[in-house]
Amino acid sequence: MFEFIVSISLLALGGMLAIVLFPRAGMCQLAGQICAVSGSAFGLVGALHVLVTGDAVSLSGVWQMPGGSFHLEIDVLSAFFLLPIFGLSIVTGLYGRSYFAGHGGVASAASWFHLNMLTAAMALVIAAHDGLLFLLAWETMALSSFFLVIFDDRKAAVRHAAWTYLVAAHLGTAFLLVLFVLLGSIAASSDFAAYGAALKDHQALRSSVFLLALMGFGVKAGIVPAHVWLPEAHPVAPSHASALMSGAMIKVGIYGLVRILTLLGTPETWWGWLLIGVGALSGVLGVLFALAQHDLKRLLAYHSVENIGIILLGIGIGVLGLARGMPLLAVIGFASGFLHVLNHSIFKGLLFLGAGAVQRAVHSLELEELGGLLKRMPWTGTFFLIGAAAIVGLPPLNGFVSEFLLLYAGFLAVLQPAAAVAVAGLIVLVILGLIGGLAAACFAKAFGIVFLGSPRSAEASEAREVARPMRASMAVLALLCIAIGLGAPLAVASLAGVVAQMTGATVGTTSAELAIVARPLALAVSVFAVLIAVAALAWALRARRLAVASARRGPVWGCGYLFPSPKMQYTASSFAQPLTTQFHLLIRNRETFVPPQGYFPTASSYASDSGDPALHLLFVPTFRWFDRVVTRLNVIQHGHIHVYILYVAATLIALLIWESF
Amino acid sequence: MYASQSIIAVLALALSGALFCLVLPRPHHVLKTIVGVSVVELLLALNIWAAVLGPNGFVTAADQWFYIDAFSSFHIVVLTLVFALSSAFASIYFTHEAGGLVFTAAIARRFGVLWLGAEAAMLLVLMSNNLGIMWVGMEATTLLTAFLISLHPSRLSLEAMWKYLIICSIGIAFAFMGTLLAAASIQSDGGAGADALFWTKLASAEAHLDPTLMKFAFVFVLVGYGTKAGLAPIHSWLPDAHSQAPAPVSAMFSGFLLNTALYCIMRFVPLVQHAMGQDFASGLLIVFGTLSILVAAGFIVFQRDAKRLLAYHSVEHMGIITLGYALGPLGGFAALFHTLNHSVCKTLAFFAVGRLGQRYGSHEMHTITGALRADRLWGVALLISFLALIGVAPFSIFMSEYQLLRAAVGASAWLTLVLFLAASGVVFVSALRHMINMVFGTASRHDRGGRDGKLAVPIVVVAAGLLLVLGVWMPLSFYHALSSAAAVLAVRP
Amino acid sequence: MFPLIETIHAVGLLTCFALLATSRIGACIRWLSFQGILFGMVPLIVHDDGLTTRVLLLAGGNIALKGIAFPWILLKLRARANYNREVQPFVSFVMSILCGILILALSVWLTQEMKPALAKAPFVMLDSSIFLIFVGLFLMISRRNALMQVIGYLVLENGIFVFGVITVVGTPLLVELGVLLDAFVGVFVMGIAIYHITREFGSMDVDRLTELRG
Amino acid sequence: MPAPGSFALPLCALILAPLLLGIVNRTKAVIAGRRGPPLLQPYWDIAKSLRRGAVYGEATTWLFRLGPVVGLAALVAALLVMPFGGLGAPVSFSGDMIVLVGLLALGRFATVLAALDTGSSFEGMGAAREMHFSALAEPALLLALATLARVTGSFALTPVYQSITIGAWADALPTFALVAVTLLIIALVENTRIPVDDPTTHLELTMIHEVMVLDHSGPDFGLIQYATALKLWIFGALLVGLMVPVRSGSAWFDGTAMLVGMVLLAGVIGMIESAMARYRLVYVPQFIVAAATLSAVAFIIRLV
Repeated sequence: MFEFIVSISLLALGGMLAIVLFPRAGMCQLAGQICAVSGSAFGLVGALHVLVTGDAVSLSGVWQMPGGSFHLEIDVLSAFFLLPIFGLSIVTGLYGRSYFAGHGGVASAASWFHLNMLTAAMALVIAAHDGLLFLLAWETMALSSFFLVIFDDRKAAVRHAAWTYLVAAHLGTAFLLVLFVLLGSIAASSDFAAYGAALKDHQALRSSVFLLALMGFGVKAGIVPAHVWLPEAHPVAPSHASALMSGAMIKVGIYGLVRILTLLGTPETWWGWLLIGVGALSGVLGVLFALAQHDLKRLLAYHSVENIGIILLGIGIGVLGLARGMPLLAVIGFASGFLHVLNHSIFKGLLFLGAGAVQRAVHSLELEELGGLLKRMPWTGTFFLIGAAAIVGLPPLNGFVSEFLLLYAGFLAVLQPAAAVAVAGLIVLVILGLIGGLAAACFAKAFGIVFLGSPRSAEASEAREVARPMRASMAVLALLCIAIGLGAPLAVASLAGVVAQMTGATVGTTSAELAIVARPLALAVSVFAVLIAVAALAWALRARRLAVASARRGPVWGCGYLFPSPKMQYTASSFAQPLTTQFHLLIRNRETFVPPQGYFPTASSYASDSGDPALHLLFVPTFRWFDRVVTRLNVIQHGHIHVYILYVAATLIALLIWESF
Repeated sequence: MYASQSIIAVLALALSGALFCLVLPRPHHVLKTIVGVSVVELLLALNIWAAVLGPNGFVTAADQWFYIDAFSSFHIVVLTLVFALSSAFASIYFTHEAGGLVFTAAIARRFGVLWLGAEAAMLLVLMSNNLGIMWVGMEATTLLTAFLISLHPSRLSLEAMWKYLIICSIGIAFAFMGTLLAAASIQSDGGAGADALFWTKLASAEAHLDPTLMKFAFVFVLVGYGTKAGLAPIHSWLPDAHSQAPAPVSAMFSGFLLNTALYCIMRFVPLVQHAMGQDFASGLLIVFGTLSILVAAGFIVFQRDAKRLLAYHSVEHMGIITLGYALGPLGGFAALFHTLNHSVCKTLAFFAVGRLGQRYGSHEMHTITGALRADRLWGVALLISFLALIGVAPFSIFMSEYQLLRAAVGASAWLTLVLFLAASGVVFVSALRHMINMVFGTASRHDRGGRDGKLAVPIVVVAAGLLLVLGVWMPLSFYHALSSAAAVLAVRP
Repeated sequence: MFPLIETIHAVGLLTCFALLATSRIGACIRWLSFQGILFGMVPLIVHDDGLTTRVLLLAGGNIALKGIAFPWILLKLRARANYNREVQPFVSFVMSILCGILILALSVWLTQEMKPALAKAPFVMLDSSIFLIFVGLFLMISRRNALMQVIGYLVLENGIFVFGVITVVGTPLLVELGVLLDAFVGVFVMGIAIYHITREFGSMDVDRLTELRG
Repeated sequence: MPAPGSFALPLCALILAPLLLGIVNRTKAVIAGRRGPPLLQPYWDIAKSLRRGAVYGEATTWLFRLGPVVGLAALVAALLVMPFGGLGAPVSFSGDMIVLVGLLALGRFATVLAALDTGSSFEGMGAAREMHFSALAEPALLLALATLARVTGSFALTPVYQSITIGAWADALPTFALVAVTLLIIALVENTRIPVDDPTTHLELTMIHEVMVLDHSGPDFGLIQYATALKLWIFGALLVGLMVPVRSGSAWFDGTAMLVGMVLLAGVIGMIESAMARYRLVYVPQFIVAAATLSAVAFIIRLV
């Protein structure tokens, strides 16, 4: 707990210093960075300590606020969720200073202040063990990230995005307010422990509590259709802030859901089904929308929706296992969910940092203006490639490990005689297969269009590799991707504690059950070893051949056309077109297609732009309708004083008559 | 100084200050005077508060004509605080009169007299034990503040002033009817006496109040003072008055005038509950509170003028406070807490809007953009006050609304809870959009000139600091003060 | 002495109907002053403990203000806008009278419930007081002219005054005087407001004041 | 740790894989009434390209060279978990199906990126189609495997295939039949054979796989050709292992039975190729989804 307090105070200090030192941009950048990194490092150490020893640390104090008490507690679950927060915060802190190089004093001061506040608030949310404290930290988190989103507030689109974001956050908070006030009223205390105890003898309330939690936290996590804020907010924030938000903040939503689940005791079967359904929806729609994007960061944001879906699938399987009394299924389901939380924060952070590097080098994230960057930014390109392969779930990287666990759980479920479980397992298998394929397509497009081929714009062709600290922070994450991929058995085994807290079983039995899946993983890793060996062999072979035989550069095959130009390359829209037309019903692509005409066709083009149906079919119409209806209220206040007097008289007479009866 | 003297001193100071303003030659003399007076008033009020929170829990003066308990003393403190802030701001605001308006010495004197006079009247309302005198004070506030609205007579300000004057006079007349009925209700069983209008008498346990008359009385009082408090559907005067009055006056209006009216209503509630049980009064309060919240939420959606927007916010928050009073002791606690938060927050918001209005030459929201870049101090003030206003943590309004929700769930008033959350959601969505467009973005055409003077920063720091501190930490003494004030409403002395 | 009260009651009702039916503002003002004097006399009659100075002061003050001072102010104001002496009703006079009858019925019905509680008060006066209140409201709602709104307000005041006199025995003099003072200042302030309005808008038609809406 | 003997299986896969392509081409030629190339022609082709020098497009990077290597390595690694009918794979563990799918995806991803690296619109086109179809084929394959798993009560490839006996067939005839059709279709799709794609077409605009590797030359192209053969072998083994439920227990007997089955499969593919025409690209997704549906039906049958 000591480390935690130190880290929070360091983060706060960093924010304050940044504000105080704003006249000197360099100084305040330095202060912000040092405090962010050191503070997060402290916090990380503390969290790891809890994870290793496995016993919770807590701190309670007096808090002068009725209906609340000051109670921080870091148990294994909290510690686990602190890892991505502090870990990513270290990396982004490293990254941020060079990313902000050249910004004015006020801008960088504000950004560092809010960045540190965001980290501190997230950490407090995770550590808070009291309803009111939790809400307070939760709102602070939303507010500080709001300021990060509206960082570039001169653009109208950014302002609109920030509005959308805070509205969504507040919508979620409304549900959470009801949730915690309700729990507080039945528990006559605002302490989480008391909640758990009270829920035991209010069985009737459990389902409504679960639904409230799912809605409240789901908005923050970005489940469909409450995901609309995500693709708006993440692209416009500074890239390392996007990394922090997408990598860590939406996980806080998952944490809340999981925390409530631990309080609820043995779940109902239909909760698991609901979670799986929501997860499937979010996963598939998320990746489909991503496929249709041509702004790199929007695309990544939609992938966050997809990955939240995968996480929910895992948790759903776990809940199903608990409800049906299948411990092994539950353990593996939760394990996959938790591991994916960690993995996603790693590779999504990496990808956003990569996108930030591209932004800084080319000053654009519009896919159709990029290309050929792997030649010009080899490091960034390689790291981004690793991140892409990881998020797609390709062996031998970390993404594959968590998806392996999930599919493993799916197969386990499929083998169960009970149809309810088997079908759930089948759904998980098919959905995950589909997601995997589509994600592969999407990142083939993203990486291929951005980094491969030849540049599609002058800026892209003059791109330079980014500063060393930015590269270093990406390298750290990339190495983590590989390490977890090849150290899969260890990674899975280390989940025992946190999974045990979910299932309520002892750590011993849980790790025994995890060992069941760790062994196959070990064999899988050995297969990957062979893979790498064969690849090296083949590479050496072709290298030797080419050493003897000639290797030269020439034009690519242009079907007889001798001077292919960058303009002739495949575009992102065309790459996605087969799939987007396939799922047109779902993603509402607005296509503009000018077909070639005549024997000697001159101008012809294909471009696609995707609107989010949740936005254009659900929210926007609702808001418009509401505006129309409400505006009718005008007639009440039309300025005629006589009628105003009439209101007073009418109210009086109405009341007199009403109470005379 | 003894509390009973300081009671007299508070009133005397306000009145003498008002008269003193008549003889001052220059505008800035007047402005300095009101600042000085109102600050001293604040200190005296704190002194009274401390005394009331002492052992016997109330202070009386002029044999029972003045009676101050925890409830009224809390309101007195809020009142003087709002006046101190607003006076300080007035001294900034009126030195930058824009749009061809001139703050001449004559206008300054009129302002000073009416301003301090209004403060005296409100203090009278809050301190008097006699419901009749309370009514007299209330009527006096109406008459005094009417000309503050049209300080610079113009078509619009006159229209607003006329509506305010007529509608509130009617309301106040009804309130007097209610007061008379209340007095009659104790006499109906022969218990006559010259002290029939004394609240302590009416509220005392042995007083027997006739339920029928009390019922009528409360209806008249509710509609009467409710008009002044701006409860829907009898709030029609409010947006006009707030939008046309000069910013400091608007701040004072929604910062405390409305609360004064609500205070009067709440003085009657214990009597009604004493006469005819819990439900009648709270039922009516819940209806009016919820209705106000809903109506205000609806109107906020399509406002164009920043000050009208704030006016409707006042309607909403008055509704919230009323709702709180109806929801039992915890609700009363929440309501009082909310009263302070709303007063501070709303005054700050009106300051910012007023000052920025002077910079941009209009209160139309689409002309005010990029406030942060046009005027950092007031831009930040606008940002903070709006965020607090729509209930974002870590500002104190979030906390008071949280307490309110607790009360609602405790009273298992589910429908109210849902309506409240829905309405505040609507308010959040639309008010946030307005705020973002005003505060952020590139600044539209505005006048850079005009130094704010050295009072500006302290005002903003005090108000914002209060909002922030109370949002994360409530001093124990403050907590006790609020609880005892809430207890006054439930338990009879 | 009850017949006397009956008479005052009846005449008071008639004055109200007269106000409802009159089209000239001047006439309305005169009816108002007559009504003021009429009801100003009520305290002299209903009290049961001799003619104390307090009662005299009360009656005198009321008669002086409502019978003389206010009508005088109103006439002065009317003189300013000499080009417009009509009350400009929204509701035709016939309709107004019909409404008056409805209002009478309503007020009688409402007072039924109070009467048992107010054993000692003379009931007829109770009726007329409530009736006055509602007629005042009706006048304010149904007449365009600013002066008529003031007149309506004063009728309403009369009603409340009567109610106070007959129900509440021994209101402190301080309170009574405060009430009178407020009434005086109120009319004074309204007068000044009308003065400004006529100057700005060139008429007393308050129905033109509709620029603030929404 | 697997017995050294069990590595014989991947070895002979590595040796025999190109033969399948030879058989396919030979069958087509015979049906078309030509003599056709010798059965061993694929070996010569691969050897020839391996000996050649290479030409690289201006835009290409190291990724272009890495693509074929990874593509081949992934398939070789996949062979480690592939049983051959009754003969167990050297490495077998529950979930090795997942590893198989993952490795196939890896190889595909590498090939596609290599294609995009050229910056030529032909390769881009091919890559888009490849990704499109495989995205649909992957869930179909998982569905088929899941059905087999539910029937046989295990989800490690070796035990699954070992428990597919005559008796099992008799027990679950419709399910196995439907799954077999699914696997056949997936095999055609993944190996881009007619009716999905025509490897021998000469019109780039209609190609899928071939157009992706258009600009590979020399050893890179050799590796690609070899990988193609291995891929056909793997999917063939998946299908034939199901179709030939000979589980006598004697490795030699089962092995020969499987080999015969593989040869037959190659012949069948050849016949299909000469009998059918290529689908229009827009029909291919329906083709795949239909396959998935068959497996879904098969699963539902086994649900109760």
